[in-house]
Amino acid sequence: MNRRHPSNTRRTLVGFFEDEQDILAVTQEVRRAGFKIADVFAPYAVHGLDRAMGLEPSRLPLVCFLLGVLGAAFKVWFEFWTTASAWPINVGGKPWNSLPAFVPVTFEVMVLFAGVSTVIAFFIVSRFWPGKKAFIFDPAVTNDRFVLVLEETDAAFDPARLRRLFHEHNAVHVEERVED
Amino acid sequence: MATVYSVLRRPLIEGDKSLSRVTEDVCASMERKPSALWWGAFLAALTALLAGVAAVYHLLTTGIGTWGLNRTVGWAFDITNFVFWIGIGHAGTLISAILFLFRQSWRTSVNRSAEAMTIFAVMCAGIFPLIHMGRPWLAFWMFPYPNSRGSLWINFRSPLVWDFFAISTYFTISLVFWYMGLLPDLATIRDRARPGFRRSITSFFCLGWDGSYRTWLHYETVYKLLAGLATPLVVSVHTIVSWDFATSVIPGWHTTILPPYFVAGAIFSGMSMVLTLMLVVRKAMRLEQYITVDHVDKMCKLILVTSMMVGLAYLTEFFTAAYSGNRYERFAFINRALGPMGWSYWVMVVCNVLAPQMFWSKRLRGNLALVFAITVFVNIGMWFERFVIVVTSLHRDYLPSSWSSYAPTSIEIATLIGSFGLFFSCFLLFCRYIPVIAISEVKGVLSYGRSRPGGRS
Amino acid sequence: MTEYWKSLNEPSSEQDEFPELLQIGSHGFGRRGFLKAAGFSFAGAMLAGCSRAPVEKAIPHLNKPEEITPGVAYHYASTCGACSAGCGLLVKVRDGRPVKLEGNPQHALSRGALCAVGQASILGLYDSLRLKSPLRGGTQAGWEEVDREITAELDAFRRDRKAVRFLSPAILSPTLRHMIDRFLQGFPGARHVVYDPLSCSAILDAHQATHGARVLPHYRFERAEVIAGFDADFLGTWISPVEFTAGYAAGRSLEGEPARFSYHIQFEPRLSITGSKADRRIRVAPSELETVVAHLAALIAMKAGAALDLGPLGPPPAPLEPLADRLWNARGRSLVVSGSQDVTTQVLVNYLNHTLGNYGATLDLDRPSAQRQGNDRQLEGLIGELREGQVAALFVYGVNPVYDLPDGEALARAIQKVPLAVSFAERLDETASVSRYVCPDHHYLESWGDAEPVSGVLSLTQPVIRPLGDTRSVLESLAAWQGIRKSAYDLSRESWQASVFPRQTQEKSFQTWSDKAVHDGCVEVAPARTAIRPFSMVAVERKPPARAAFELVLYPKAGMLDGRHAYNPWLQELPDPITKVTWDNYACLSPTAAANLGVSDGDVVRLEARGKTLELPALIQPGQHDRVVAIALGYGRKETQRFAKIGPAWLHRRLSVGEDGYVGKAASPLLAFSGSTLRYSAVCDKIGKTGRRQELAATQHHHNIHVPKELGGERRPVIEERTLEEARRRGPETGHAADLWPPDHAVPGQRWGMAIDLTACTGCSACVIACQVENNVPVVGKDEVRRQREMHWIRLDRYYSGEGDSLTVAHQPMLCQHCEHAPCETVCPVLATVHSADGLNQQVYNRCVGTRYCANNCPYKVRRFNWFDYPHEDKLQNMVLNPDVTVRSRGVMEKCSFCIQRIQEARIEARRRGEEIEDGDIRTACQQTCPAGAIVFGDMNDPESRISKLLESPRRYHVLEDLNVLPSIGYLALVRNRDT
Amino acid sequence: MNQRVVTWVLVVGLGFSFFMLFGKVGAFRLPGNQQGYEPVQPIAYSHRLHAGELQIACLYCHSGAELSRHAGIPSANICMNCHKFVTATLGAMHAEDDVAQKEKRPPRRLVSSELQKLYDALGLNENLERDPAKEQKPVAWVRIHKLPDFAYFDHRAHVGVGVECQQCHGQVTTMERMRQAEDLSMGWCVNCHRDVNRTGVAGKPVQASIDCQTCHY
Repeated sequence: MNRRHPSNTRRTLVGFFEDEQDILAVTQEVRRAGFKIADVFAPYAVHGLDRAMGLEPSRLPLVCFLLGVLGAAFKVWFEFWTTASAWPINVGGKPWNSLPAFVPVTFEVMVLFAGVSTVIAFFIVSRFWPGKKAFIFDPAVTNDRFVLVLEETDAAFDPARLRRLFHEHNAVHVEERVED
Repeated sequence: MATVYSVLRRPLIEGDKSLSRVTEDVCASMERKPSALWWGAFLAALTALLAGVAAVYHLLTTGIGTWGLNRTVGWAFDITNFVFWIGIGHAGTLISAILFLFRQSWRTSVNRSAEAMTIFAVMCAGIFPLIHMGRPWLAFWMFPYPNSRGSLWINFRSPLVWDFFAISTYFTISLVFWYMGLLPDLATIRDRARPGFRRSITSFFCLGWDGSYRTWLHYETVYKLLAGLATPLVVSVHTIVSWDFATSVIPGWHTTILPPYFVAGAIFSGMSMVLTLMLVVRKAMRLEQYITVDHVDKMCKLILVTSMMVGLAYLTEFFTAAYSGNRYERFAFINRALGPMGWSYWVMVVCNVLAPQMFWSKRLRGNLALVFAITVFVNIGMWFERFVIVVTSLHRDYLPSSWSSYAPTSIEIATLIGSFGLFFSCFLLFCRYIPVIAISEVKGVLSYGRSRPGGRS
Repeated sequence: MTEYWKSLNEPSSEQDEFPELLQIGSHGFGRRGFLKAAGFSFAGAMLAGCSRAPVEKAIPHLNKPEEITPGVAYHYASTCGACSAGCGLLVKVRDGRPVKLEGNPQHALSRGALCAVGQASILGLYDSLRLKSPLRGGTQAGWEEVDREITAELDAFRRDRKAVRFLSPAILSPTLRHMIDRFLQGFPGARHVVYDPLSCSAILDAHQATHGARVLPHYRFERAEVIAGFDADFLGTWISPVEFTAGYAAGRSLEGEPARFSYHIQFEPRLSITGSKADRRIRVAPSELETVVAHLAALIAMKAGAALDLGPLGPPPAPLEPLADRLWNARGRSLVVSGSQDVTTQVLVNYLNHTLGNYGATLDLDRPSAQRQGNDRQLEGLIGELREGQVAALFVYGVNPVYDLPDGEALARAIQKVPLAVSFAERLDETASVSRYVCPDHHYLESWGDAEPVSGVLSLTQPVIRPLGDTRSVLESLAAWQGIRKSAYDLSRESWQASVFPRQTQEKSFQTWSDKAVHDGCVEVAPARTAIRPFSMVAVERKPPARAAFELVLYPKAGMLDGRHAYNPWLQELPDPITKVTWDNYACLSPTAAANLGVSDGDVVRLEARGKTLELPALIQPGQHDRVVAIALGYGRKETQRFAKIGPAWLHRRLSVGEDGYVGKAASPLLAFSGSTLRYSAVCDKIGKTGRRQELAATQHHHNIHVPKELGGERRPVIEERTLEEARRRGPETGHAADLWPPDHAVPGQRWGMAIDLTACTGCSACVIACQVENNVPVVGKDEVRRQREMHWIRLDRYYSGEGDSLTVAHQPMLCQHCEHAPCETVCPVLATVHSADGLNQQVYNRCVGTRYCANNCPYKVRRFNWFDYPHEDKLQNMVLNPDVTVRSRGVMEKCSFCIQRIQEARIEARRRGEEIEDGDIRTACQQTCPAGAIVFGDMNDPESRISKLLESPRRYHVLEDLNVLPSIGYLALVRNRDT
Repeated sequence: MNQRVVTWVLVVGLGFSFFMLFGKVGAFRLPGNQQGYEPVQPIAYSHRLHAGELQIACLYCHSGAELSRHAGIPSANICMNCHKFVTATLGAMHAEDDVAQKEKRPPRRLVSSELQKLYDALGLNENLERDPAKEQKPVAWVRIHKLPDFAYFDHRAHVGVGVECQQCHGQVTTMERMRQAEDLSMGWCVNCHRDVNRTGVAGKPVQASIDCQTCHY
């Protein structure tokens, strides 16, 4: 993701690869070598890449769980309130509080809340909104290119060595970018 | 490049595709001009849709009396069609969610179109509960909103309310699920498209997808979560639909077996509808290498299994009726098979239980024309299953004095045709403007079944 | 809410979602008079471009009558004019409009009950096709000129002694009878010819022979312990069915003190209502009837040791001996009745009743009935005269000879030739349209009058609304032509003072007497003297029965009678109590006969009798004699043309009338005079299929209490039947099933419930119409009934079991059972049907969205759905709508509400008066009208109430009790006085 | 800051939808709500004057309220009970009397323009006697308080237990022209019925049913 700082310039080293195995390998090595991986771009979800990049697992399941529970709780309360408390009406002689009958709707509402809220949360964490202008390294990223982006943070950063590393893993193309 | 094929697993995608090739193949159909075949099909579907619209117009302006219903048979085509379409709608989520959770990677070639089908089917289904109301303009009363009637709420004990919530939830979740799956592919199209309408529209809808792996990580998680939610949902929806009948007091409706029976039936009909469509799509859109004979074979097996489940349900119903010692129950089922509407029962049995038995033979499973025919049969049979349950149970219930018969009017038939028109128009548009195969997912399983020694050498 | 004034053309905002009834303002008809009569009223008017609901005008009286409070219903006693039985009425008037007829409990004969026809007759008042002014040669004319011309011609006839004839049915009104006599006195040789469209002439002739007076005995079924009916449908259409049904039920009440149960055997060619109730029923062809009676007479004579020469008689049919024993043992407590038009048979019946000592006990000759006075011999004579053109002046009142009588065309031509043919018809019927003058009479609710149906029982008629048209009471017309200009009111009072007042002793002053009489509606006075000599047998000459392959029986239907009410859509749509067919007549054939002829329901058959042919759809009628084809009278009336387009209009609508534009076919051409009486049976020369089909509009399609043989054929325990012995023994108590749910719903106050006695119920269907009138139930038309979408809230399920002579019939009124655990309530998504605190199952029309789920889930299938907006264009007819009941719009469910509007009214009135609601204060429409008293409504929480007592009866059971929906309606098992 | 924008949009959106759901929806005016309806009447009759100043009891004119479902609009003859004598504003009539006394002549009858309409309606001549020549035409008042046709309201039941007229019709005694004070919605009815079951009416306990068929049948 392209976190840009308008104030100071940002130098990145970008390597383009063509194969799943290559990108996995190079990412691991770069990380072992202790360089800071800005991001990796891929046309599909390459398995194991998250471990290679050393990413934390997503915390979205938590959102899903909480909102699901919230939805269910709200619905149970609402159904009880409307049928047994706000205006109790004798329906077919059924008890005021017909809990079993409330289960189906409760379940549906739980799923609805959990599902929709998770997706919304996903949009928020990955800063998605309709019509957002995407930052594209290379249009082929959504087709058949894997891109590894390294940020030049400190003096230890050695472009030459990295270029070599990249080419060892059949990088099709390596370039340095300066943004301001 | 030298590729070694695994002896254990045949590749899911034939023809040794490269990543970009996949993109090409899938997007091709969207980028070339629509074929005459497509136009023909689309116009046909549109005509059917218009017929339905006309029928519904007459219905809304004149009254439910334009249907063949009567004091005894209060539901017939309307609810039959509703349950039928909802059933169809189940395959999509099943394939994309349940098979996903079961790590059935072969699903990737069909899940996109199956999900699309789900959405369109649920749309068709949703129409019927609405127009079957005597006063559809008051349908919003189904929703519990604060009102000036002191607030008068709704009856949460009514299966119809459950239905209302189930269907709307199911539709929303399916839509969201489908859209999620669509995001990366939209980005792909965006990046292929020349500047212009297509690019702007796709880049609007792909929400600025950039393929960053951090996004991919969240994306995968959400996809798993949705799959996890959709799986019980899909089961719950048809269970609730079945409760419309199971919670009633009408012999033939009031049976505890209905929920599993309905869910099995739904998967059954959905699968066969998917297969019907896929067989056409893979031919028409030259996707034989993505939707392979292997896929067809797997789905045929699923159909066979579900067909047996349904058949078992039919038998069990009769057993319970006979065993119950309840004279009304017993009569309901004898009447179902031998009564004035027995023919519909036998149509159902032949199409749903007997026809699919052919799938035992691998050779027949390979004969695509036959498979196509059988899947069509199954769809017909499943429509009649619902008809049998709804109508034959109602038309002769407790008091012989109010027994009656039922025959559809032209309006009802036109409405049914119209719903098919809607379904196919939507599906054809989908084939035209949206990748019918989940590009990114297929790419993910390209390597499946082949291993490459150390990349390019 | 007085919604009945709003206009139809309002936008349907959420407020106005029910189609409105009446916009009197825009309706010129009798507006002035009406606004005065009608109380506080709202005239709806649209305000163009108004964002709010349309502006309504409220137009109060200028000078409000003291005694009327707007919005309060008043009841006025009167007499039913729908047929010649003369039952008592209480007319419910709301804001100047009669809206409902109820029986008058103080009436000596009908005892507060009313039949279907009576209930429906109120619609005649609001019939927009009623004549609104006199006609001369078919064109409108003024009374003055009509009077001038008629009197002028009459004077001429008087001078040159021309024949003047007055044709009428049995006239119950002493005043009118007196007036006619006075009118005819002026003309030498003038004659008053009386005929009853449903003739009993033979009975009167027989009494002429045996008792020397042409009288009709007053039958007292309540006193009879053994009843032998010979083709007399006394519970259905014969003479005075309401009174007879009440008496019959009284004689068969197990709850009464002491419990009594008469034995009833019926000999008849077709299944009649009466036959359906009989303990033993034997099918007899019309031609055999006389023989059977003769056999019985011989047997009784033997027991009496009297000599009776009946010529050669074979061995008596099997069932007759036991019957003879029963009759003999019940001497003085038995009753033999026959509807036969054969004088010989009737003489034998008189002999039987005499020998059994029933005269003076179960037959009353001192207070004879005036409900039939027809003399068919005279009628035949008159027709002859007409044919030969000897009649100069013919006055036709209350009958429709051109339709009623055989070869009406000839009669029509004859009447056209009559120089002065005057009809008093209310509508332009077959006869009126060929008469030169039509001087329309008032509807009976518009006029003063009286009736003495049974000698000594005077029942009065008072107007309850200003005449809606420029019509005139026949009394006034006749008076006017004698140069007397008096109102019907004065004329009636004069005759009461002269001829009735003297016959009573309690009251001294005429004024107080007449006030009380008018208020009560019915007074008993000393009977008029009639010279009757003691019974003396006359020689009977018996001719051998003409045995034929098929015999024709023409019968009146309970709703349609002789067709005098054919204009009435309610009666047209009333399912026949036996066949359950509406909107048609048909040829009834026994299953065997149908099988032989190879016809099934709906096959059109052609039959020939008396040189006439008639084509009708066949209907297979169990329990009918195998050599009999039965056809209902009263159809194919001119006035049914109006029904061409009745019912909702939509793509596949079919018309309610046949190709000829009429509802059904006229059977009267097949009638004939024979042996001085009009015969309703004949030899059917030919009968066969035509190959065409005509689907009948029946409301019931499976008729048997058993399910079809091929599907198991087991009996549905819907009807509980007991023999008399079983019923006397205390039956098993029906235990209350266990309940899973907590008792959340206490019913502390009243808990409304109903008990329906299947033993009493005859299926006469009066309740159906009463409910229809009370609750604004729409008429849907033949096609919709054919599609099984009739709207009646209460239906009468009729079940058969057995066949032929062993056929048993059960009638079961089926209406909303107001279940405590109502399955309909649970499934309604929007709470449109829920339970009330007093145990009612409420249906809220304005909340209903019309999913029909409730109807599907109703085990009794008593819910009715508004498939369309049923037409309410006839604004005059809309005036009959009950202002206290919403008119339901398209797309909503409706059903029996236990007449909630009556419950509310009673409750509010009681509260206003500060009293408690007494048991019996609230009577549902169906209960109120039931001649048999089979329906009892009341508070089940009150241990003293009648219903609580009835529900403790060992006969009590609930329909589909095992569903544990806990219905609020208990049925009392059907008891028959037989051994099996 | 984009993310901030997104977050805000989402928050506001959710907040609004919740408000729509559970906020006071009753505050919005719904179709069919005629609250505040105050049409011009054919005769400018003042409830303030009659019911307020002169303190004429409501039931004197609306006598139906006790006996019938309708309170009823008084017929013209009720008006004439007073307006046989009172033909104009009291002040004007007194003034005329004084002048007449000074001038030693019988006072002339003054007739106010509004009352003239009443007399015309009854077809009266200048001496307030029925003039057969004149046609009688009932006064067409504009109806204000009306319920939908499927709701049956009964004045008896309410007046009987002592519900104040003002409770539903508002402070009539202050209204120059009659106005619909309450919205007459079902909620309004039901809530009152609920309350009186707890509080009772004028101290007396009452049971006001909230069954559907109390009003709908």
